[in-house]
Amino acid sequence: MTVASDYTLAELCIVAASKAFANDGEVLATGIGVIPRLAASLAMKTSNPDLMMTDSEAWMLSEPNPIGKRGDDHVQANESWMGFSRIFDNVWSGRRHAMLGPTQIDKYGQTNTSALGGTYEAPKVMMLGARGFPGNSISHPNSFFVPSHNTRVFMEGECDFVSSIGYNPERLPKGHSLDDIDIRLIVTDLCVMDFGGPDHQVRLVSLHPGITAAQVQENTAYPVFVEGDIPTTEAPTLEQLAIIAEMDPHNQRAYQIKDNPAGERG
Amino acid sequence: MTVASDYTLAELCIVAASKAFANDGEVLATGIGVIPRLAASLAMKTSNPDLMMTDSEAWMLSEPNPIGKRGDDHVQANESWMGFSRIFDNVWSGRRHAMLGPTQIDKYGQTNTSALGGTYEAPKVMMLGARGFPGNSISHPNSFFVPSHNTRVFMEGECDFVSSIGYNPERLPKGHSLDDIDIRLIVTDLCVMDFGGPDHQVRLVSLHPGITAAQVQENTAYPVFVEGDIPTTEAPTLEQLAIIAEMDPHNQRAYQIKDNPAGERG
Amino acid sequence: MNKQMTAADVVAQLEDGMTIGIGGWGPRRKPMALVREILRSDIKDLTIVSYGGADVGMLCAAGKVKKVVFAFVSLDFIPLEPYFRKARQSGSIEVMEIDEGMMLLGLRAAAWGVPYIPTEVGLGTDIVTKNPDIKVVDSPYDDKEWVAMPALKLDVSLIHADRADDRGVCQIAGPDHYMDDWFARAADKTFVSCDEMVDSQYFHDPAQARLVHWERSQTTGVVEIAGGAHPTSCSPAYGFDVPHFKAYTGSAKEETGFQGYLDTFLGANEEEYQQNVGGLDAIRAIELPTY
Amino acid sequence: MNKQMTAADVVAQLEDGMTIGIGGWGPRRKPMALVREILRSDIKDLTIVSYGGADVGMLCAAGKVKKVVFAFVSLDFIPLEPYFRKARQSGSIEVMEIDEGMMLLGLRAAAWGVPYIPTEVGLGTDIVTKNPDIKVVDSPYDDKEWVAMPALKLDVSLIHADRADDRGVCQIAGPDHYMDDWFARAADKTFVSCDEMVDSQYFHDPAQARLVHWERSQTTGVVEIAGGAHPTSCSPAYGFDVPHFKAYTGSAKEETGFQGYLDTFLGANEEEYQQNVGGLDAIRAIELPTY
Repeated sequence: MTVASDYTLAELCIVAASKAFANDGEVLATGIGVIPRLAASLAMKTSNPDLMMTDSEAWMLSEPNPIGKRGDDHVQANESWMGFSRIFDNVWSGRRHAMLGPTQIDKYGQTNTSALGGTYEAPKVMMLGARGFPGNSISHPNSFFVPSHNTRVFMEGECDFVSSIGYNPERLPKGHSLDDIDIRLIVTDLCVMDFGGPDHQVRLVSLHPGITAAQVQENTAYPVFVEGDIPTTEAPTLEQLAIIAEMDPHNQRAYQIKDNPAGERG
Repeated sequence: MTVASDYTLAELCIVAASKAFANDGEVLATGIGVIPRLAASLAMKTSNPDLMMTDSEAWMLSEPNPIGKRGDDHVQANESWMGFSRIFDNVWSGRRHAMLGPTQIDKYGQTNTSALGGTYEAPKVMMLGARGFPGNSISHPNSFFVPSHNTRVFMEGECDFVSSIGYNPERLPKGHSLDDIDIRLIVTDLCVMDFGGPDHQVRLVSLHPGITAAQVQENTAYPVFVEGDIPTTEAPTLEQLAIIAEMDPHNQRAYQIKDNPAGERG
Repeated sequence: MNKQMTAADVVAQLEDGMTIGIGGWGPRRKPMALVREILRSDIKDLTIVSYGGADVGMLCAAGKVKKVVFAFVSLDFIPLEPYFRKARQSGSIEVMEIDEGMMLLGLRAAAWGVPYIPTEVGLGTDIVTKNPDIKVVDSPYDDKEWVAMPALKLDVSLIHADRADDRGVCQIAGPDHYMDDWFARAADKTFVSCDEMVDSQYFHDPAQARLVHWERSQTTGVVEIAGGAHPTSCSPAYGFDVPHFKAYTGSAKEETGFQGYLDTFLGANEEEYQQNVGGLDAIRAIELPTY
Repeated sequence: MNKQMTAADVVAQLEDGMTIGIGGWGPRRKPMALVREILRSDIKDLTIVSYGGADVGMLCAAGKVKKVVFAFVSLDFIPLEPYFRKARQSGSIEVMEIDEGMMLLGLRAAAWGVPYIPTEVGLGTDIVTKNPDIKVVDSPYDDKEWVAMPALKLDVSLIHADRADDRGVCQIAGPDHYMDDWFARAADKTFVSCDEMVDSQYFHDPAQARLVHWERSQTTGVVEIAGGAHPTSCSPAYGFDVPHFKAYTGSAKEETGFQGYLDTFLGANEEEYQQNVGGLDAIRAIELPTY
């Protein structure tokens, strides 16, 4: 395992995000978007071969599919039918870990994928809708990927529309505990965070090379818990880069973070 | 359509029972046992081609299967998968009509398929269990076939265990009306009855050839409503007998009523 | 019973104010020819229940919609449906915004004839605060509260299938039938457009019958419209039409707006529509997407 | 993760007092080899949830059962299961007698992590009067009362499949998987015996993968036992053993009773059992029933 000296920030994020799945055991890993999907694929091919992934359509796979057009000789490694209706049997079983990119993430870890500004009846900006966020957030672990860490995403106050439950005591349902909610990693273009601070406060886990804790705090509208020396996010190994390249032969990862910066900055 | 002069009581019952399905429209007809199944098959092939039937395993058929071993050249006319789990989607939709043979039928039309005598904790005779009777009875129309009309089946008092809901005001669930319950025909070796008497009293609809209303009453432990001249159950036509023979090539119908009597008795 | 009919026959059975479920998912296997026939009609005030795509967007843009029950409205590769956004942002439609799985539960509850199914989904989110009609209930078996996802009873469902016979046996041959079986079961009447009418014998093969996901008793009428899912996909027959969706999305930024889109494409009937989009052969030639 | 194990390994994971779901239906595709391994063990006080056949009868006869959750216990062609009858008639077991569909709802509720699913099934019958633990609830959406069918949470499910790979991908190739997918999903641990272990590549063919009805994450262990469903059927491989079931039923009328049956057939392990019933080839030669 040789650490790479030359890698992109996207690749760094993929490797960092893949750690979210390393200790999951046998769960359905759902990575929405190129970087989360590559993160799940990398985990399945390295740290956690028990992971389950779909083809993003109707089949569970025993080997992840590379992203984008695949050659005619590609044999998709189906292992069971997994139409969208059956996904929910997995969601509700809790045996799933999703990594998604919400538009807003507030200090409680609540997210918004639905509507910004205005009123709920006539929002200023209508987005996707709640999608599966309400169910994901209360049923199983979730991680987030944010390609541009800024105070519009990590915003002041509470989300305009709360699509997913977080560590907000005021919204805690009867009979539930905040510990029932399981937000894992937040991987951004600046750092890795989690909600392991005091009282489920957001916490800095590692800083990407060349990034400072001050930069993270500056781009986060609420206090980030920083304790002790914050390690640098681990650089990819050559082996990891090779697998990423294999899983992303058309280099779609180059288009996920603005200007596709190198992994080592500053 | 030529009326047959020579037919068995079983065949008479099949034809009489098939009338239960004639005006059902497009519903799943489930006939449990040889005579109910042949009744449904006959209806599907004559009076109601829109009926749906299964192969008693996992397929819905566009043509009913003959009973018993079929030749190697038999092509089963599947039209959709219908595993047992999917049956309940049909039951609960109400688009089904079942014809079954319970062990007890009380004056309310409640039936028992579960336990006789003793206590519920230790019944004198344990039978099948409630099976699907609770769901059938509250979800869709039901008819009954009784091969031996006697006062053990049509018994005094209330069923020892009530497997299916009937016209018993004391058990009527909140928000329901007795008219929600839809018991259709009761075909026995003596007669055809329904629950069309006053206040859902059991009513004599037709008498099999050679049977009197007094015989029916004598073999029923509760009063049977008899109004006006009771017609004689219609004899099968030659066409009907031919279809029955086609659907029952091994003559299993000959073993359904004790001693396989002729249709015209007395 | 021969259930074959025309798209016009289907729309003749719709009424203002109905609740209509639409099968498919985003840009995938939507009964778009039936949607277009609604666009050509004077039907209005519809409540639409859908895993929404351009079906929802077009009906909103055409002023047919009073309310949308949705978890998302998206064209997938174009994440935000342009005309649904406009309708939401102008406040011109009511909404019941729920989770994808809650919609499935609501359809199942309707199919099973029960008033609701309990779920924890929605708790702690604005799903419960923005939908006062969705009740939270106690359980007799624990001390938690549960969302009572109400039955989504549909007057009509519209679905696109690959094949059907004239008695209403419908086959979805693609890898996923989405929630279409539940849309069919949740509705009083279900109308199905299909790419191909086949003889009933087609389904005698168990491998074909396995792909029939609801019973013919749930199908009210079938309409043969080859290519009828365009511009959405009908896997494995054809993909969704990326350039067409781009033109559709682009029209929302032009002054002529949706009317301009309609003028260019809709036509007086499906034949004209298909001519306007390049013909049936062109539809059938659209490559399947790679995910 | 290699999940292959032996029947003895499976029974080693069972504990007195557990609630165990058993897949199959009456005399069809029951994990009988695993049931036999329980018969050979000292496990007791089990609560069994089953669309019951000889699995339930044998466990009752062997004194393993505290309670049965059932809608029926039957051998189909022999309608009344002899040893379940004896157990019921002697009052030696507790029961929760429900409707077939209620059991399905209870398994689904457990699979979905909800406390109950409302249904009208059971209203007006002795299902509700004889089961005080099953509550009747009001709905927030109407004025009716509804049976709150409680989740049937299972500690363990036992299932027999046609094929599995060593990671726990299980295939039921017969026309009906009954409710086995829900048994697998409702249980904390699911152990599956199968007629044949196959390589994972076997499932790459979509036609084969379609017949995999739950995910490997729901499978805890797999045991290869060719003929392991005997004397029940494993369609399309073999039918149920009519003479054997007649001997089994007959034993209940003999003085030696169930012990006589065990002495004749059970053996110290599955190899001995199969020798006692004529060998694996004889099992595989049993004709499928015609319904």
